[in-house]
Amino acid sequence: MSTALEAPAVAIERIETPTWQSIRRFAADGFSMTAAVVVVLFVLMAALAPWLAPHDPYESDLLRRLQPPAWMEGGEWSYFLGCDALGRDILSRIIYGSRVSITIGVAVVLIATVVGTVLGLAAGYMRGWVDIAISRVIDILLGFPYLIFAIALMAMMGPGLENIILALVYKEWVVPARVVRGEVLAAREMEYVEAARAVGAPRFHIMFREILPNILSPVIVVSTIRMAHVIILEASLSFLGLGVQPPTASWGSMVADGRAFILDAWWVCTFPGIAILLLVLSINVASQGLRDAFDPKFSD
Amino acid sequence: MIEAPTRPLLEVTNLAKTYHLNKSLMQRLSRQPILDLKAVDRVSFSVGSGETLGLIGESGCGKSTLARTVLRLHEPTSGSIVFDGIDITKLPYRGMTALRRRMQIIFQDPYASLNPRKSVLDIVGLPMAIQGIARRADIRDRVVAMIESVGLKSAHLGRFPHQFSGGQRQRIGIARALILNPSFVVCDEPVSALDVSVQAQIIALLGSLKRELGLTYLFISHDIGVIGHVSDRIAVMYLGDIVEIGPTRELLRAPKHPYTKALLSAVPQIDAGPKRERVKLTGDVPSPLSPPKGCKFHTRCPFAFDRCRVETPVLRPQRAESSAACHLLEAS
Amino acid sequence: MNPLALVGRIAQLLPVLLGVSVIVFVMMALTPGDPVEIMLSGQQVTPEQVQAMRHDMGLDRPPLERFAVFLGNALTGDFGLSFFHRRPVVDVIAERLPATIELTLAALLIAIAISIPLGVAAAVHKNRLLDRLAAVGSLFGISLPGFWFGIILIILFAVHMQVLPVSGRMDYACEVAPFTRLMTIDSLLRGRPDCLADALSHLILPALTLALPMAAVLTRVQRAAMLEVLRSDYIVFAQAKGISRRRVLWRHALKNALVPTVTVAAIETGSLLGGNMVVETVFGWPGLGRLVVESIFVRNYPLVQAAVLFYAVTYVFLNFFADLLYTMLNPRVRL
Amino acid sequence: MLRKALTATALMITVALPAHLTASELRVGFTLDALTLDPGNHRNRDTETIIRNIYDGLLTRDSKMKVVPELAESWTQVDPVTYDFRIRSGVIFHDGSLMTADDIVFTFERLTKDGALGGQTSPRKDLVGPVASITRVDDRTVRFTLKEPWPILPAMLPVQEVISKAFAEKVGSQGLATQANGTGPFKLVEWRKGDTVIMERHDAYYGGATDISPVGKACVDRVIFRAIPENASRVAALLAGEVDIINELPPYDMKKVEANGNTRVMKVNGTRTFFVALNNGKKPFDDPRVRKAANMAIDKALIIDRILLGTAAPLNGVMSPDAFGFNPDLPAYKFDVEAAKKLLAEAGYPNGVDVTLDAEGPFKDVVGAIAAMLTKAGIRAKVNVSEASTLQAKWAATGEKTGDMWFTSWGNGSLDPADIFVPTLRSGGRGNRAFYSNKEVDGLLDSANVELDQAKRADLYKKAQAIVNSEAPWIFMWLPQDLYGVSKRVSGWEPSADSRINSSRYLREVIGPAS
Amino acid sequence: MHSTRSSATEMSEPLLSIRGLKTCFATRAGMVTAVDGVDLDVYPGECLGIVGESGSGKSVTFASVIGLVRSPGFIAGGSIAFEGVDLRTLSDEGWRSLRGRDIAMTMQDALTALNPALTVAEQIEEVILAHANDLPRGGRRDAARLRAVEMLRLVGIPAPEKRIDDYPHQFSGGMRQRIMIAIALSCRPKLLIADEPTTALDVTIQAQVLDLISDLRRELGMSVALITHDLGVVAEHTDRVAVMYAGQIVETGPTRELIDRPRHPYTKGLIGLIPRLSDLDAPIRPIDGQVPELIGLGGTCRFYDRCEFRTPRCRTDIPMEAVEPNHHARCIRVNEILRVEEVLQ
Repeated sequence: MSTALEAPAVAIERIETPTWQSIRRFAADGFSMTAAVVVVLFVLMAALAPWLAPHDPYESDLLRRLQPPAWMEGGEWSYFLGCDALGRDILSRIIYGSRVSITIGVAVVLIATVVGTVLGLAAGYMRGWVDIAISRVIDILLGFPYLIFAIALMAMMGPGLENIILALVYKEWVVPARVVRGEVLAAREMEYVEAARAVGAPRFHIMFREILPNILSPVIVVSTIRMAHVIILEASLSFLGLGVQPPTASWGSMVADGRAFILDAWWVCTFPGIAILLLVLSINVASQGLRDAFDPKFSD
Repeated sequence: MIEAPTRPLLEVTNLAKTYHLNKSLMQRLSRQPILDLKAVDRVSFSVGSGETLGLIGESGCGKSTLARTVLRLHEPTSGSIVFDGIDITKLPYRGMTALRRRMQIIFQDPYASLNPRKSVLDIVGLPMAIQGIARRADIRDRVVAMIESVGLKSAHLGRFPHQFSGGQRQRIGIARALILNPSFVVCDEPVSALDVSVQAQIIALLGSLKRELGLTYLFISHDIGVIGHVSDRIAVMYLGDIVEIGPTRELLRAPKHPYTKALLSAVPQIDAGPKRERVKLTGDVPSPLSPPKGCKFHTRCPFAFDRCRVETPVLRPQRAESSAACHLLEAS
Repeated sequence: MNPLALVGRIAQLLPVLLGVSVIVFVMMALTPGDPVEIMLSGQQVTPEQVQAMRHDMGLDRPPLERFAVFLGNALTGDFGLSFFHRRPVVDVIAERLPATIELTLAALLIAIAISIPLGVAAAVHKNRLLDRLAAVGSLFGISLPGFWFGIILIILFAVHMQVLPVSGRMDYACEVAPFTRLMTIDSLLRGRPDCLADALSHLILPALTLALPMAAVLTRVQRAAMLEVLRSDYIVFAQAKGISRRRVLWRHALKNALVPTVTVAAIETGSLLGGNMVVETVFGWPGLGRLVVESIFVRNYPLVQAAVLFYAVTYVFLNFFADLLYTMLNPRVRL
Repeated sequence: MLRKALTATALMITVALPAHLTASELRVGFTLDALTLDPGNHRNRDTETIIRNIYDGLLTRDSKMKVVPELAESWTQVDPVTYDFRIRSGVIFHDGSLMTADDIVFTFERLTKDGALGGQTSPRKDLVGPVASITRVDDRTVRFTLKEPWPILPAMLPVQEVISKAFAEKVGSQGLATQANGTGPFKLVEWRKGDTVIMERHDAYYGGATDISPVGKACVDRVIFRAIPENASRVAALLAGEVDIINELPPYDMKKVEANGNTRVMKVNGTRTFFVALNNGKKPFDDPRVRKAANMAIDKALIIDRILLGTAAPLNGVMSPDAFGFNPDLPAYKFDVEAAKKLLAEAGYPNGVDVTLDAEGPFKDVVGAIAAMLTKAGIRAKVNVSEASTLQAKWAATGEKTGDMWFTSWGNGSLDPADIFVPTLRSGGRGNRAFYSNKEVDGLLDSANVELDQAKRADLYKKAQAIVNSEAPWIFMWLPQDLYGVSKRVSGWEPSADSRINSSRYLREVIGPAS
Repeated sequence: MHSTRSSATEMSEPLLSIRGLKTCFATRAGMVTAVDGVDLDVYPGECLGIVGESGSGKSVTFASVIGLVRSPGFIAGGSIAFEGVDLRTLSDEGWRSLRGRDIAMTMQDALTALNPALTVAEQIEEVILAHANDLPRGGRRDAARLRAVEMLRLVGIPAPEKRIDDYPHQFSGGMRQRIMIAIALSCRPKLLIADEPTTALDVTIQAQVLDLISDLRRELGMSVALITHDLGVVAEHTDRVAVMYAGQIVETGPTRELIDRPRHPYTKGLIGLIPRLSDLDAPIRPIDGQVPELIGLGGTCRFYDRCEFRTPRCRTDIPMEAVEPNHHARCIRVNEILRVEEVLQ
């Protein structure tokens, strides 16, 4: 019997997992797909920066100081978006700057999500002192204004890419942890969890095999939304002068540098700002599409 | 004390389950009234091997809590549970695991009880995987056999719960509960979420499976019609207490407790012909958070007298293997 | 409102405040840089004077002792002297707070004024043009980097059009005797329309910069809540009663749909209060956020500690306030 | 009264018109707000600039930085450690009380006695020098007795302001922080913390220092200092006519200020020396050849021309050309990349060397250019931008001395070498960022410190400068000019090298309301 | 028990007359025809039961009547005449004045149907204020309140003048159901649509609420359309019954007659699967199979797949057929089924 049944039983039917369905729903949504494509383009831009950038982003030429964009008087097509105060090509710096934003956005959200999910699961499922301890830490961290916390941490650790990531992660994990904890509290009362307990499933199995797959989609949705947020936070930190080390280009610090010249060299801070807006907007649109696709009950 | 007609498979003595609703230190310190919900209040009964004990009661009477506490899905507050001669009241979670092969549960909600992210194969095969009693390929064979015996097709194996109707989902739940060959199954309102025509299908299925596999059921429902048809004996619960328990026919023919009488007379009957004398109840079910003193039913009982408001009646044997907890019965 | 709930909230606040104090203190203690050196940078000073100043600031004591002193004093409401201002921290914060509060309230008002009608209209006209526009608008809103948007507003309105001032809070020529220390309100109270106009012209750009992202969030919340409410049975039942559509919408639906918006608004206000240093910097707004950031840079520990504690207390109380509003709007919930 | 008049005027004009055009007043767009109004309890130059309009000092400086008497009529140095100050009579505080010698004694005792500020010690104590005692000799004479000779005492006295003893005792140190009762040309009207300090004319003003003409009361009714920290905003405020004077005009905006018909740029040599401190105690800058190579690698002229737009004077040493004892004969290190490379090779670094260049955020662009130039000469400099406080900790004389290079500066408001040379280049000096140590230089500086003959003293410093120049402990950079944007409605005002904006001293001919 | 219909209603004109009603929902999966060609009359003073399983279209039919089909649903065809007026031609204002005054509705779960954020007083008074023209000027609010208290007393809320200012959540489930009924009846409507009025309630409370509706119907002389899935409720409380299956009415007739002698196989099946306490040995006979999806139906009897009487002739649209003057069924084998039934008995 077993040999006879093995193959055909499943082959008869195309299996559509819920996740796959969500992905198909997402792909069918033109608006969100466009946004996702823009996000992918930004990622490609970051990855291929050395090949895409028309100039060395660090090459300073004081003779080109504050040269306007190509279409303005005094502009040059090879310096399409003009030059900054050190005569560096703004377009190239924007292209390189995407590396900082994307690296930090992805790294922070990834680490925070993993940490937050594990802690949220532990707090929500185990309850008791584990929950009390984790929830207290969450409460305390929530009491801190985000930027002030990050600024203080940056002052403590000093500038640098890794430190920005750490400074943001230290508070960012609270977000997925709270989401996960809430979802777990709801999920652990579901009958399918009781069903697993009724057959003696160990705690670890219930947390990671029964509950986790079911709460993953809100977590993914929240993570993408937070990624947009984190990118703005990094830019804000860089804007306040606590970002990556110069001459590394970061959009936030480019805006900050350009601020001194807003009275006539408006292009210096306008274009990097548009880059931030575009990337963050795309991520937000895509994550909204993701939410609609993964959680159809929100879809209207 | 309430003996099952056959060798008891499950014996429950003075089982109680209390939920502390405001247990944070601060709430206690701020001297808010302590909200203790006595969902199950020192209940005793037994289920004989091969028997179906029907448990009926209105919403919030504690019947589901009782069922889950019996299976140690919830921890009992006091009392004891003996399953097949083994006292499982204090067994640790891991110690319970082996026993869980023999006691299973079918849930009410066919939507919430199946993990939406798992295929039928994973859901029905989970108990075997957890219990570690079969290799993967064997699990698959066993699952195929099981789902076919509950009326599904082997082609459904890779589907996900959302691709099934309510009735089919309930069949999956039944397959999961029965795949380990348990001897004792709690059916927690297995049909109340289903449409009438599907209800009948599931009741029929549960009946035939019982006969085939020699199962013992603790069958919970708020529908006296369903209970009447599936049970050998019926226990009636009101606000955490069993107020009457007895053989089905006896209990339906000649209910003793006023609540049982009211319950039976309230059920709308499709048949013409002589109606049961209506015992009309007034008022609402009191909150389980602050149950009335004395007999918990006295606030709605048309026959209540002074003693009922003070003294809590205990379950006493009546004629024909029935027991009921009512001061009236004692008097007569 | 149950006074015990208030007691409970305050008790709940204590571990949070303690935790926050510990973290701030540790962070400050681990941060390199000496406030005295920073103050005296590039100035003539003898080592004895440096020592004297360190002593005056209590920096010569071991960290644990400093923490104990800080906690002990904080309990009595004494947060010490601001290193830099050489004045009590409480005074310095109190001076800056009204500006921040005024900005935050203005932003909150703008956000609410935009989001509630827009969210309701979007929900009622679901999937129609207005809804689509609101959706696109709110996506833009939440994606706007505030520091950049503020600069763009300055370029547009202050530099190019020159219709609004570049920075600051109020023209100095407007002498309005302080009462609430919120310039707009004081101008009104003292009957100075000219000053009110001036205060508003200073307020509008920073408030708008802060308000737009918040309005975006609130619009989405309001719309989602409204949609959910509009689907509920009680709306159908209300319609079945034959009462006017306006009443169904604004009385039956909105009262319920405001609950999540109010909750989110209160919590957002908390983050607004603690997150506006960027906008304060851009617009030269003399508020608390900028002061705290400057204080971190110059290692003005007492001020940073006190300000962060203040933020934490505010956060907890805003949550409490949100719960309060929640109970008012939703009688099912009792605190 | 004034308020009433103002309101009346305001009512006459339409509400839409900005109210500030109605009074004769001077509005200063200033980088910072005052931290406190207590003249004795801060170490902040900007704070002092604001306070100085309310409080007068015993002495002051003219725009050429010459020290002249203010509240004092004259002073005499009795011996190396004793100075007598003759006090002007009839000076009235803002509250109408008469200033006496007791007020002066009180002021300086408050500054110099430990714990005199409500238990704390004034952070300005050092600025008064090694004072042994301050005594009232008679009603009009106060005597300063020093523990040891300190020739710069008169040069330092312009930065201390005299307060009223009675007032200070009444309001206490806490009160002085927010209230003011000085003898200066302006009275405090209102301090909107973090934003604006509003002052009005002190009508009973005695007229100020007699050596600075014209003498008399301030001619404007009011002076307003408004904190506008953002450069762009400050410039925009000037261009929009919201303020009359702004300080720290960014060089880039000079063109615009000049182009605007109503404003102009005013410059004055500053007192702050910029340099790149090289860590003399550590490879590779322990070798003078490497340090010289670094000096030669920088095209100072290009940076000054392009980034600073010509608003700085190149330096070959530590002193400002305006300072006492400046040595004009120091040789310049010529920009020569090849020579620099050669020197570097000679020093044992034929393949160049990797170093870190520390700097604070505001100097990012300059440092970027410096790093690029150094790299071209083989000194591959990686820029590390940090906060001032972090860098100060890293480069503290007592620290671990791990840095390579730091683009930094040292101010010298007194324009006396004692205030810059000694701290930055004497062994163990508090500001000796380069960890430079030369016994000979130390000896010269120590002698100069106690030398009372000013000519001899100047010679000692000149010698020391020559040594330092030849050893190149720093990359010598420049002395920037202080740039001010000034409305053409303001006349008769000149910027001062000490960055002060003393509204009374110079603002004799403010044109009132623009019509 | 109250099963005999008075001859008066038999003669009179129907209060509500539905002809060929078709209500559709545009869903992602396609057009769902929830109600497909329903003809139904409600006579003055009668209690009509509408019985069917979930998805049979019983609720949507009456949502169409009161004009509250939820988006994305819409009425695609047919006519609904109330007192001779075609409701489908009504303006918004016309609907507004009809609802609550002429036709009122109660819903399944009072907990969700009552607005949690408003007091009971407000929720009753607003109906009265919206419809009553006889309230004294100036004292409208007070008068409305008095009437609201009266209504609460009528439905059996103890101490109504005290409890009227409470919020819905402060009442028990049974009391809430009574309040909802009070709201629906506060303007003395001619027709009450009671949509599953007791499904959410326990049996002992259910009995109380159903008795209340029956009593009030007689007292106020209104008609009631009682939508339920419980044949027992139908048997005890209605005069006439319509059985719905998959969007169609399959059988309609006087209650007792229909239950005792069902003509449609589905009705017969439905009755067969009710567990009877009076006869525990009577087996519960399930109907095999499932309700069909309501997309793209047509061309066949909708019960075809599950019918034990099916023949190839059933593969066509089946019309309603009169089996007795008041008894109609949608089956071509009505007479054979009757015979089988008689044989069995």
